[in-house]
Amino acid sequence: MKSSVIVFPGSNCDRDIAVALEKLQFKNSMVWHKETELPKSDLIVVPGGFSYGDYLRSGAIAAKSNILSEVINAGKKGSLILGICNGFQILIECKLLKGALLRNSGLKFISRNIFVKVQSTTNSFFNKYSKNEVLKLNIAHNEGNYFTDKKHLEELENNQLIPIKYCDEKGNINLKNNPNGSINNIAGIFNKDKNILGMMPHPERMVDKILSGEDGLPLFMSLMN
Amino acid sequence: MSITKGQIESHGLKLDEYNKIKDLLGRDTNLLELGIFSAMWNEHCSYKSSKIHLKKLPTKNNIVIQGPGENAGVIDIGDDDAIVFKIESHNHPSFIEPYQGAATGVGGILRDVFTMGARPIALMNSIHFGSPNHKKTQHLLSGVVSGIGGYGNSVGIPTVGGETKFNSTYNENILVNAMAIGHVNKNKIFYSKAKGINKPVVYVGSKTGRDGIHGATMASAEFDENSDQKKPTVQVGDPFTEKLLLEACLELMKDNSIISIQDMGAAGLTSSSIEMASKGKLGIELNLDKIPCRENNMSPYEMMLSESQERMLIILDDKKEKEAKKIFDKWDLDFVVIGKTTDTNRLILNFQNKKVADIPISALADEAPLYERKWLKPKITKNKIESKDFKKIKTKEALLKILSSPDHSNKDWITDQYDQVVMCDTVQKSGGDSAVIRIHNKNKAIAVSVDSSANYCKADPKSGGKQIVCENWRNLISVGAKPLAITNCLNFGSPEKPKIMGEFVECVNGIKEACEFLNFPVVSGNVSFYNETNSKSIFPTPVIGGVGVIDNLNKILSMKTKKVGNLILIIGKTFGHLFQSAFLRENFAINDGPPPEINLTNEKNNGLAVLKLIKEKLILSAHDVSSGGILVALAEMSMTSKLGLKIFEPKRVPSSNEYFFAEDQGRYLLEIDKNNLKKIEAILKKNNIFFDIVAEVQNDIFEIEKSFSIKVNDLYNNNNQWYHKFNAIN
Amino acid sequence: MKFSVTVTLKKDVLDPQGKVVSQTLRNMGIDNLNQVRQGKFFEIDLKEQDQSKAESQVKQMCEKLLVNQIIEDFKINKI
Amino acid sequence: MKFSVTVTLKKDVLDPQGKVVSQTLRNMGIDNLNQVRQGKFFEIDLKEQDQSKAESQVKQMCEKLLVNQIIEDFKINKI
Ligand SMILES: Nc1ncnc2c1ncn2[C@@H]1O[C@H](COP(=O)(O)OP(=O)(O)O)[C@@H](O)[C@H]1O
Ligand SMILES: [Mg+2]
Repeated sequence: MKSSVIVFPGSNCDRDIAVALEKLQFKNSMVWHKETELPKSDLIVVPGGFSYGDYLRSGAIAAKSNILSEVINAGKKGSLILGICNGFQILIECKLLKGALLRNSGLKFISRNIFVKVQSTTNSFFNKYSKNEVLKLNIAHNEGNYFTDKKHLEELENNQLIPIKYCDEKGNINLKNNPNGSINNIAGIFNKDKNILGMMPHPERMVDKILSGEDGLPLFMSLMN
Repeated sequence: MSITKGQIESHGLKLDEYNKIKDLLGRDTNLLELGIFSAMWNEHCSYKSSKIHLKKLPTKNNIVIQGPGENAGVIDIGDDDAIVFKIESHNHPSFIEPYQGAATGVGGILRDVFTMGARPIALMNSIHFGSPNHKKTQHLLSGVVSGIGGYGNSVGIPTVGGETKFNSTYNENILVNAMAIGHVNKNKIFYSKAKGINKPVVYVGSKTGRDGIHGATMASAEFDENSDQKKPTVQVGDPFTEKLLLEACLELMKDNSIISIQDMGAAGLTSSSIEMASKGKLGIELNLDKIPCRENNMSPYEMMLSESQERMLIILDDKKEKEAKKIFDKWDLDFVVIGKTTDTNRLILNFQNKKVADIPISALADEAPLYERKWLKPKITKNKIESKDFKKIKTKEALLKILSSPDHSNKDWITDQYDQVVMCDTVQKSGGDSAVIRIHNKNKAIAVSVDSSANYCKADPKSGGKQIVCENWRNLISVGAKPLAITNCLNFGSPEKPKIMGEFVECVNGIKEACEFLNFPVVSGNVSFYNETNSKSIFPTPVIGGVGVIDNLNKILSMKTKKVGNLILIIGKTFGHLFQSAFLRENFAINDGPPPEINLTNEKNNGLAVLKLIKEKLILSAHDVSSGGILVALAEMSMTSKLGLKIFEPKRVPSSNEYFFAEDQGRYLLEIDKNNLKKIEAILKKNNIFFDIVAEVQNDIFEIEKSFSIKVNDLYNNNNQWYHKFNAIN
Repeated sequence: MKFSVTVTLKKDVLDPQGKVVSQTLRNMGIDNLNQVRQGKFFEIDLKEQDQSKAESQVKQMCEKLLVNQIIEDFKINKI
Repeated sequence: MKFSVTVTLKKDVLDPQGKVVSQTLRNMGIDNLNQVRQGKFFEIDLKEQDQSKAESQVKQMCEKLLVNQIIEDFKINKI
């Protein structure tokens, strides 16, 4: 399996995701944002961080870069694309995913381990999990408060386009366990064809027992199927 | 135009200091030169009041690669790996504008570390605020915390720990000390000493604006009601540019094109260029027309004294200019040759085809005044308070009072604003005795802890100085690390007051004694004087940042208890010393009396014995006993694991409060498997270590035999409220 | 030629910042507050003499970068 | 009664956001750009008939919460 990680000025989880991918034997290449061509890859990752300092709107400036038009083309052709945290924000800004990521409802940067519940496994990213499984993942963001209009929200809910929702340790999905005010506790969404995933939690931070767990590993294993 | 008395004073120079300048130059200065002298000769850059005392500190041993005198200290942790670290204060700017002050403090210390070729791997901080009841405290706390997070998160360096304390002594003068830790191959370290003549001097990073002009002078002047007028000197940080600068510098450092490199910190272009020349015993000539400026019509004075952030000065191999520029272009950063090294030993500045300053480097650096300030030996209170009353308060009540106090409350409200795990090497986050960071791709780690105890230091500066080094040492050992070296940030009032100077001298003496005894050298540091407002100075607050090494990841320990039925041992004797304790402060508002005594021999023996047990894999969890005594330490272990403890009645001490809350030093709590008790006893006895069994791990309930019991969850709830309530939007 | 651009969230888009600011102001004792909405402000300085040309340029900047039209509206003013 | 408040950075204060935005616009081909500075915008709606009273209330909000006067300036307008 071949993967590409797109690097922007200000990306800072690019090394972390590369380590995770390589641990699972992906042949990974780092692609600088000024490039105009993508190497042939089975998976494209837009990593977390603060591309362009999160200035203007997080993800907005990165969405204008050279390489992004290639990513958009690949996405439209059905390539697998994973946007994590800032990567999710970038995918939203370049309209590969619909909706908006607003300031966290508490107006503070939040970084901690949270729980998400797997809503659907019939896709390329979560097929190694079981439905309703509760995962411990880490979040670290200022703008993870997902918002979209009613119609789109219904579309997301009805077509299993929300793979993970914030919950508590036992899997209860409620307002109390919503860290950022995200509508319907959404932690990640797919596009219609489920080849593009944007998620706020960082699966790459959970692939090592000695750190805080391995709940992110199956996501990368799913992608190898 | 000659310099007036008013100009001299407004530059923070004394008249006799200006006369010395005149003698050195053989003439009056112009205003630009006066500005340059004032920046170099002020306390912050020249260490004129502290230098003779700092010289006493031990700074060398077989693991020290670079001690004080460079941008940061460097130690050897084996296999070509070296750790670069330093702590620095940003107190005054943070009081004026907490977000930007704290943010730029983090930015500055990161540059000190990556200037040396190291990739920063962790950030720590020590922050002190006034009383929670003071009107400014909440605003300052939330601003400082989001500033620290805002900068570190964006650059992508995990903030893994620190300490937060409250005391009315900081009401009008908070402390914000930031520490950065980096990793470098020990054969690829970069230094600031210039070498070679006619080498290009290159300016890289952000453009120069009018920010922070005279920041260094501000840091060396005490506050008064007019401080508000100093506002425009606030610097705004740009963590995005810092990240680019970090990556660009590390990329350039892969080959050998850099001769020397120095960040532009306090006093900006002035101190960086002079320091490089002075260390290399060279001259430097700059063309100020070349300086990349953010605003139009900036004067040479403004350019030389600006403290715009995210800038560096590099002396480059003359053949490597093109390649180097390419790298900075890639990262969209300015890269401009602004001058060259010379053999004149002078600083020469040209602007619009005129020479605007010409000063011998030695006059600025070596001839800076050095003072042996008058100091008074601090009086140590020996008075003992009537101790009958201490028995009156119920142990449980006292415990909950301490656990729910600002200083002892759970700090999640703070640490949730810091990305603690970016870079994916944080093995242990904040909340434990030390943070633990894995060396990337290796089976080893470093431990880091930051500590201070201003109350102890106020009561007895010398013993307080010793204590804080010991506590730091203990914190490193408690996670399984071998302590290696420290950095320190000495926050004090005005050195011109003999009483304050006395506190400083004695604290340094204490630090020296402990560091020498423990073979725990000082490799870098910072002194922050003039922490006073309207002549009221803060408590003496030395902050120690220590680093240790763990040579195998499976030896890392935490304070989290592991299994029901296991025993908790205490190492070290409990005498019942309650003066200066959290128990007296939180329950009786008593702040008198001497701090606990430090016995360096016991400290060392106990620590080494604990390390030995850890090495033999006989310890399952560990926690040092510090503020709050045994009972608070046990409660912390319980809350971390959510397992309860059955604590045994004390046998030897007069009252149970004295036993449970005493802050006697050199003690550790260790969780062990019952089956190993014999083996452990044998080792401890052989090494003459005092120990006792204090508790047994059980489910849910935290209790003292025949005294009280409480659910661990209730302990946690008491411990976890204060910050949320204090910072609730109200 | 200088322009100001104000960018505001569309009416039916949640405004977490405005919400918290309103709440805080109310807690500070301002009890006749209906609501606060927070947006962005830009000051754009162009080397351009022709006003209509400049204006259309600013509009383009808004549409292409400064504004996320899915959630935001904008207004341009010459200053 | 509605007011708009624009908050801008003081003149010599670094504006990292504006800097990146300007750079991006230039890269997008706008070559007659002098500079962009970014600020904040608030729309404040008060239940208050007396304009001068309302205005002084808004001013107070700015000074106490909305504006960091150490680095920012502000302007109030009735809308
Ligand atoms: N308390 C201290 N103990 C040991 N070294 C110190 C102390 N204070 C300052 N130093 C050393 O003095 C040198 C100058 O410090 P400083 O002016 O803070 O450096 P910079 O200008 O790079 O921030 C540094 O090498 C620093 O490590
Ligand atoms: Mg430095």
